[in-house]
Amino acid sequence: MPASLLSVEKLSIALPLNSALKTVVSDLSFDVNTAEILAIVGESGSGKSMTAKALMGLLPDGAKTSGSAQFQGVNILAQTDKERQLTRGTGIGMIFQEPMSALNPVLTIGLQMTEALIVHGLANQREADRKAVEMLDRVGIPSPQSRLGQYPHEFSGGMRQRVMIAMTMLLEPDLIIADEPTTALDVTVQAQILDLLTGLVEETNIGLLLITHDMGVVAETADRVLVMKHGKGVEEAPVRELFANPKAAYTKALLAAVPRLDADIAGPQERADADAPILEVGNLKKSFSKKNGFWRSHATTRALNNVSLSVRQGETLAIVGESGSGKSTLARAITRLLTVDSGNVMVNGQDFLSLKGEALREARSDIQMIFQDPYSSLDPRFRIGRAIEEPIRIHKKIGSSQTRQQVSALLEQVGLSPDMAERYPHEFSGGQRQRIAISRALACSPKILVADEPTSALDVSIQAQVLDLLLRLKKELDLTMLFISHDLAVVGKISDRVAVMRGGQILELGPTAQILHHPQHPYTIALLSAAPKPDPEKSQKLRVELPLLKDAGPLQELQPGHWVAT
Amino acid sequence: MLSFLAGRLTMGFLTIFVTTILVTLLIHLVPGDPVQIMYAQSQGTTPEQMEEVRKSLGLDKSIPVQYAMFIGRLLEGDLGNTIRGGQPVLDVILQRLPNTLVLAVAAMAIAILIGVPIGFFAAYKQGTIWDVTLMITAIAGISMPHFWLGLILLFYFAVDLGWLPVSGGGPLNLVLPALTLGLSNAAIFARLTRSSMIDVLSQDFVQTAIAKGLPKKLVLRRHVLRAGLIPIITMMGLQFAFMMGGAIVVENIFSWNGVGRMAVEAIFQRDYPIIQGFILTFAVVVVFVSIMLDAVYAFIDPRIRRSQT
Amino acid sequence: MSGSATSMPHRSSEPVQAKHGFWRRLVRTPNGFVGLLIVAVLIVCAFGADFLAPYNPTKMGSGPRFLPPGGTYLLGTDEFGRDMLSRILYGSRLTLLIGAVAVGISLTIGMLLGMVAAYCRGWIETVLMRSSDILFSFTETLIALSCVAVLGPSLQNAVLAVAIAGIPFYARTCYSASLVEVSKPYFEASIAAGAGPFRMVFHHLLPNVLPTMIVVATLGVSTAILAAAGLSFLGLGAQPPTPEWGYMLAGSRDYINRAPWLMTIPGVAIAITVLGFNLLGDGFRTALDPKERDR
Amino acid sequence: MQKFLGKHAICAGILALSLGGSVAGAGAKDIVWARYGDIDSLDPHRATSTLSLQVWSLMYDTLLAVDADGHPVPHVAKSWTSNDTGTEYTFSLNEGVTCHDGTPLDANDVKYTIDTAFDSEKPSLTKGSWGPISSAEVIDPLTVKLTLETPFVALIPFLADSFSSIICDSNEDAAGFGTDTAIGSGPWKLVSWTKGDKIVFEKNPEYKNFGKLAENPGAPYMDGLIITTVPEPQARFAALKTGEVHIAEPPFDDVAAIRESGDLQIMVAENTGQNVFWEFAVHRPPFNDKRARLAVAHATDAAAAINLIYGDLSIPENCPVSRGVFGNDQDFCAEYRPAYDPEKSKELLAELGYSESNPLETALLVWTGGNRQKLGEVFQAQLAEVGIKASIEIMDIGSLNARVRQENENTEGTTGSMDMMTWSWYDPDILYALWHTPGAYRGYTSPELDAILDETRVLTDPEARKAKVQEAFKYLLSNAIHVPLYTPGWEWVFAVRPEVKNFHVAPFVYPIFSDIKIED
Repeated sequence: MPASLLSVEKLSIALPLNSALKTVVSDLSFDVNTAEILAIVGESGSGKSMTAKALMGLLPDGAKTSGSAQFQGVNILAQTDKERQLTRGTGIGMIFQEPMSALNPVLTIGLQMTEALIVHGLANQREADRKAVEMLDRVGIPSPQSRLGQYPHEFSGGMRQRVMIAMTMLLEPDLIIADEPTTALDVTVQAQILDLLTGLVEETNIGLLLITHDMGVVAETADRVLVMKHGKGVEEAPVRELFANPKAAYTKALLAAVPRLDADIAGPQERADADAPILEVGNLKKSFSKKNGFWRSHATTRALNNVSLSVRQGETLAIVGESGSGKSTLARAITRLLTVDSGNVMVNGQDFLSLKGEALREARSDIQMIFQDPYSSLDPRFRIGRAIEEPIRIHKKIGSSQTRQQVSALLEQVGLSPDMAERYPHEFSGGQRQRIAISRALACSPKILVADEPTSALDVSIQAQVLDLLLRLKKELDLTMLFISHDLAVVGKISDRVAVMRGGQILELGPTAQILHHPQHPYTIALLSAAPKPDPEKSQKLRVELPLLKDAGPLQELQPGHWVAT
Repeated sequence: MLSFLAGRLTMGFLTIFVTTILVTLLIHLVPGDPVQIMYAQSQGTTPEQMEEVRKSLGLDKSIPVQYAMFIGRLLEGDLGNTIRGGQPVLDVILQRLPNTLVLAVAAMAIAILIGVPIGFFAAYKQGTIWDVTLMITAIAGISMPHFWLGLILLFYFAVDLGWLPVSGGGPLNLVLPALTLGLSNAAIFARLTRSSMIDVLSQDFVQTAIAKGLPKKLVLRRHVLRAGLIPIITMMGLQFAFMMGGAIVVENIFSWNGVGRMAVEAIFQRDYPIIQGFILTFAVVVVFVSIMLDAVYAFIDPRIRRSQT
Repeated sequence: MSGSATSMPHRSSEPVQAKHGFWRRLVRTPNGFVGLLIVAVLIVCAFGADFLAPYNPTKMGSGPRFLPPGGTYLLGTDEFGRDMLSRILYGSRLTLLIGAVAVGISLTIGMLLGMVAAYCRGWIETVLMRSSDILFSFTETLIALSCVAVLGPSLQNAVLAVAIAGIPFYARTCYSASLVEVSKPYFEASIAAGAGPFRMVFHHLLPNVLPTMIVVATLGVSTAILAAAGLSFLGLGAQPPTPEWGYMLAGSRDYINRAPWLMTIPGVAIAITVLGFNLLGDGFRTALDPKERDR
Repeated sequence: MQKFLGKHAICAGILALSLGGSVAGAGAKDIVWARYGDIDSLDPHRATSTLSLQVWSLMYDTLLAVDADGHPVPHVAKSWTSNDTGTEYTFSLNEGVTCHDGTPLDANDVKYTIDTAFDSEKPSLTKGSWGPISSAEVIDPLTVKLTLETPFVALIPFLADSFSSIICDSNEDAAGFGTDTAIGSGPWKLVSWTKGDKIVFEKNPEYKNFGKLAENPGAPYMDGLIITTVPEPQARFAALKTGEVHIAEPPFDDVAAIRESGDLQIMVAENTGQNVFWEFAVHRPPFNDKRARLAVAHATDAAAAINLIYGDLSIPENCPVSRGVFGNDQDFCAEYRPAYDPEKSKELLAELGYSESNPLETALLVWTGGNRQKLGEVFQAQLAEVGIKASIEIMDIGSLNARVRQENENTEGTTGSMDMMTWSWYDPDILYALWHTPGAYRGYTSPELDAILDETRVLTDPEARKAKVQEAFKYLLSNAIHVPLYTPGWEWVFAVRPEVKNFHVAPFVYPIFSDIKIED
């Protein structure tokens, strides 16, 4: 066993809540060694972030800690603020989740990077500048010299996280705590940042405490793993051992819930009645102009650039892409929640986009939507029974007792009890709320369901349940589904066909198995290679370089049903 | 930044444009015959002369034509003549405007110098008895009517104690009105600063700065104060407008010879050309100040200064 | 840009809980408690003036002139021997009425404009919000003054002026509160379910912006009371013998040497009333939004 | 000031530094007079307010002046003659009167003044008061002849009032006459006018006084005169106490205390000509009925009301023109003026069908300032005693004039309108302006009254005119058209610092500063 860099013993944390203390972490013990990456993994509310904050001394006022955390022979939990100040940065550095907000927007990168060096007396301004340039170079920021004078908003999200890492590394800490450092980033950027972090750990022999909720990230980066649940350590093991042979029931359940890219794919269900497409989207175009002050600026972004696709009855088509790819715009355009510049959407052979007034409202019942955030998906002032019956009231003129029966049936359908109809949304958990949102979407018996990242705000175990529910409902009700997601593994579990989008265009479209196992477009290939695989045995450190964003040519059919942009 | 400022400038012009329209319409909204009301104190005015006046004001023409006439005269710097005394309105206003501006600026300075440090301190001591006490004081300050506070200050400091002169336009006369106007606005600034600072204190970058091992004072001074002051600067334009509005009341109490006192007198005297001129002047000053502050804001906030479009 | 797709559910404000919890939270905040107390006392004074007031507030010679506070005439008498306590009590009725009517008018119109602008978007939004921005930059005092200049001085006109002057503020506040709601998925879900404009605005938007607007309106009552009292003080509002506090204050200036309480009492009354509504508004804010608790 | 500076020098120094200004104060040899408002114009043809008139009287001269009783006496004009029909007046002027720019004041200046008053493009606001003058003729530099279309006996008293201030013809070429510059020939010479704030005068060393009510035959003793505007009565009072100001109107309520303490002198102007009276909208109910007007008149106890508000500073007035004005006779008027008699008032109201449940409702318009709103409140309470419900509306004098005329022109409706009207004039000819068809306010007129008033203008014999004037009084009083309340009513009380000697006020509230000596 190498010498332990940080040794946490029986750490408990209690936070003030309504003039009482609520324990969020209890009796947690773990070690971090030099040149080692320890991942703490857990779902929301597991206390993993609070642990990180406690170690940095960043807990909110009034929080109480007990236990000890020996860092280089000193119990940092018992330190005074002044003493901690000396350890912070130079002893333990920290990287935060949101690179956007973790950097001060009104100070230059150069100042923010060098100020701590100067305060700690490690360098004068000139040396500090030189070191900063070196470090920026090292983390892969091009032309670093000129960027010292720039402000955070002039960097992209990934670049900002690199700056953050460089800033932390500059102080040459012995331990870095990274709290969900890639959660806010796209998968392709996430892969780069994770590679950078693991590379730095190898080169400099520092210890890294990585806080994450993503088993894929754990598998790809960690040496050892600590699984947390409700503030307690559930299991601690070397990464391969944990994945190969999880001991705790919770770990097993967690691993089982993680969708895998290499899992069996149902494949397109060839139906006997290969009817005409129920949804046809033709040449949709939409651009947003950024409003700046009073004038409309001419700088426009094309969110949808000639998008066409069609979906057949009972089919699930997944739209996959990174942020800014236009996938959500497409969903909102199809459901007419925003107006497109041109193009058409045919629902059941009827031009949905040209409808107006009463006819439009009538037709809306055919195509319903589920949203990402279950918290805001429901009107907080409506009892859920009222929320679910609203579409029924709008569309069907039936008696109130019948309506009530229908609401009960809908609730049962999504696995909730009918007597919950009298409750308000805030009385439910996230997963339950998403179930309610689904039942509301089903209330007016739609033919098409558009689900915009319906599970990405949920913990992985809940995600699995919701995906199962959607699969079941689709079969039971013969629903047609448009499933928007950034997560290829989730898509593999639920969809028949996949369309890959980037820059407002579809780059590749085909049966799910084809896309996931035999991708053709370089972007799809890069996307797949960047996705973290929740299996340390298979984790490949070899990435495929992301192709440059450019206007793609028209789609060509390589194999039957598999289209790729030229 | 340029397009940001161009946008603000356009908005400013639009404001003034709309004001000119409202000001032209003002006289038509007056119940009764405005000319008769305006010349009520003149016994020598015959109906023919009233007709003349009506013509010279363009009241016999259609509203668009009147508006064109008004703009035409405005561009020549002619705001018409006062009803009482027949003075050029522009002269009357320009002679007093500096007084109001001095008052508003002095009050603003007091409000900022008192309010911002208190707000900053309360945010820093958030949740403590200091914070609670200061904020309750601030609410009490906001609740204090200007006119009452002004009278109390006037009677106590000027009349009873005789420490300060009660009339005239000298610097010493400025003390009480500026204090009256400044104190209640200081309370507003204190609240604003506090919530802005608390916002900033909860930002991740403050945690980053602490995690880097920076001393608390440096974090507060460099990271919190700078970022926290930006929203306050954006609020200053509006606050200045409120100062100008508050000056109307305060000037009347302290015999401060500004446009606010002039306006109230004009309302009593139904001297519409002065009222029109006053509203227009107010708009121009408010627009000008807010554009200036927007420029400062655009310069201070790098997110705007260094934006591409 | 942070990938919206992957961001964890952030602090979303927990919606308002049942009414019971709301009032309990309100009285638990020091501001809310004191504010509620003051406003409750005011309401009692206003409604009970007929029973509580020992004398006719406008009757001259109810007692000797310039009697200092204490004794039979608890708050003393004014220059005409009218009982100050009775005048203050009836004044509270007037003050609350002024606040309620002015805020009622500006809140109703302002909310309607704000909600319509947020719901309709497009040019309607631009026109409505730009014009209210313009008016807002004029400040309430100037708008109120201009209105009185046109309408002529009287209490009704002053209230109307204050009401008109308040519209841009409520429109703006309601607009930004509505924008937040309009962009939430539940709103879009209802549109997608085929709900019409009326249902969207009055069933979904209105109940959700109402708490915010109640907070703003409570604070707004204090602004309106101050503004109306200011106009009366300048002589542009209430006319004699109305026991309006601003007017009483203005009329007592001449007697500062002889009877300083004549100026002190209405001033304190205005300040306490305004303080009460400010505190109550602050308390409402805290009680309605736990996130705001520390603001 | 001195004491103050010593005590708070540091504070003052900082402020002066930070504001870059100097501490403004009155020089040792300047008189400072504070008033509640500013003048409207320096041009005597462009304003009518008492505030303006008082200032004109200091910087301009008039052909005639008044003596202590208010009778016209020679001033710039050393004598005058008129023809028998009273249509031609010839004035011979004193020699040696000079304008502030050094030019002599002669007949040309008088002609210039009259010509501008009758300028067809921009006539004087007081054109009507000048009478039917058809021409002004320069006979020689010291003789000027005025020709009238019809006789107008009020011309002589008019020429003694500052409305007829002689404007030096050198003003014709001056840019900004009336707003920035003004050349007169009075004892005080304009230095500057900061609108809304103060007017600064220096003494006119060339001044010669022929007839004005000052003992000083020449230039004022003090170097300068500053007239500042301080609207707040208590602020004026404070400034008086600290010595910032020498002369100012005190808060009425503090007059008793001031007198008692003896710190300041209280001066009350006499023969002000000011008349405060009830005036009614007579072309619609209820005040088209004489009984309703009488009910109001009988219900008002002016003596009690003014005693409450002004103490002994003001006195009840029985005649439609006040003391000091031709024709005033308290005993004569008392016979016809409806006396305070609430029982009689109630009877009249009952006769008209009013009762407690159906009160006579009326608006009561009051001119703002000078505690008149308080007085209005007292009258309101008195009227309430007999069952008249009056709602007070306070407004500026200009608005009041317009509103009263509007009310008179409005013949619809059943809600009454009455007002506490205020007029000051040096001659009963004011009654002609007010009550002769069509009437300044389009108010009460009748052929009978017109005939009486016509004669008051042409009767050159004083006794005959006096009889006619009193006939008009009788008509107005017994019909309750013009119900006099009290006199004086505005800007007539002066508190004077003890070191200020020889300040006095001429009839029609013209303060005189020429005699003032300020002791150290």
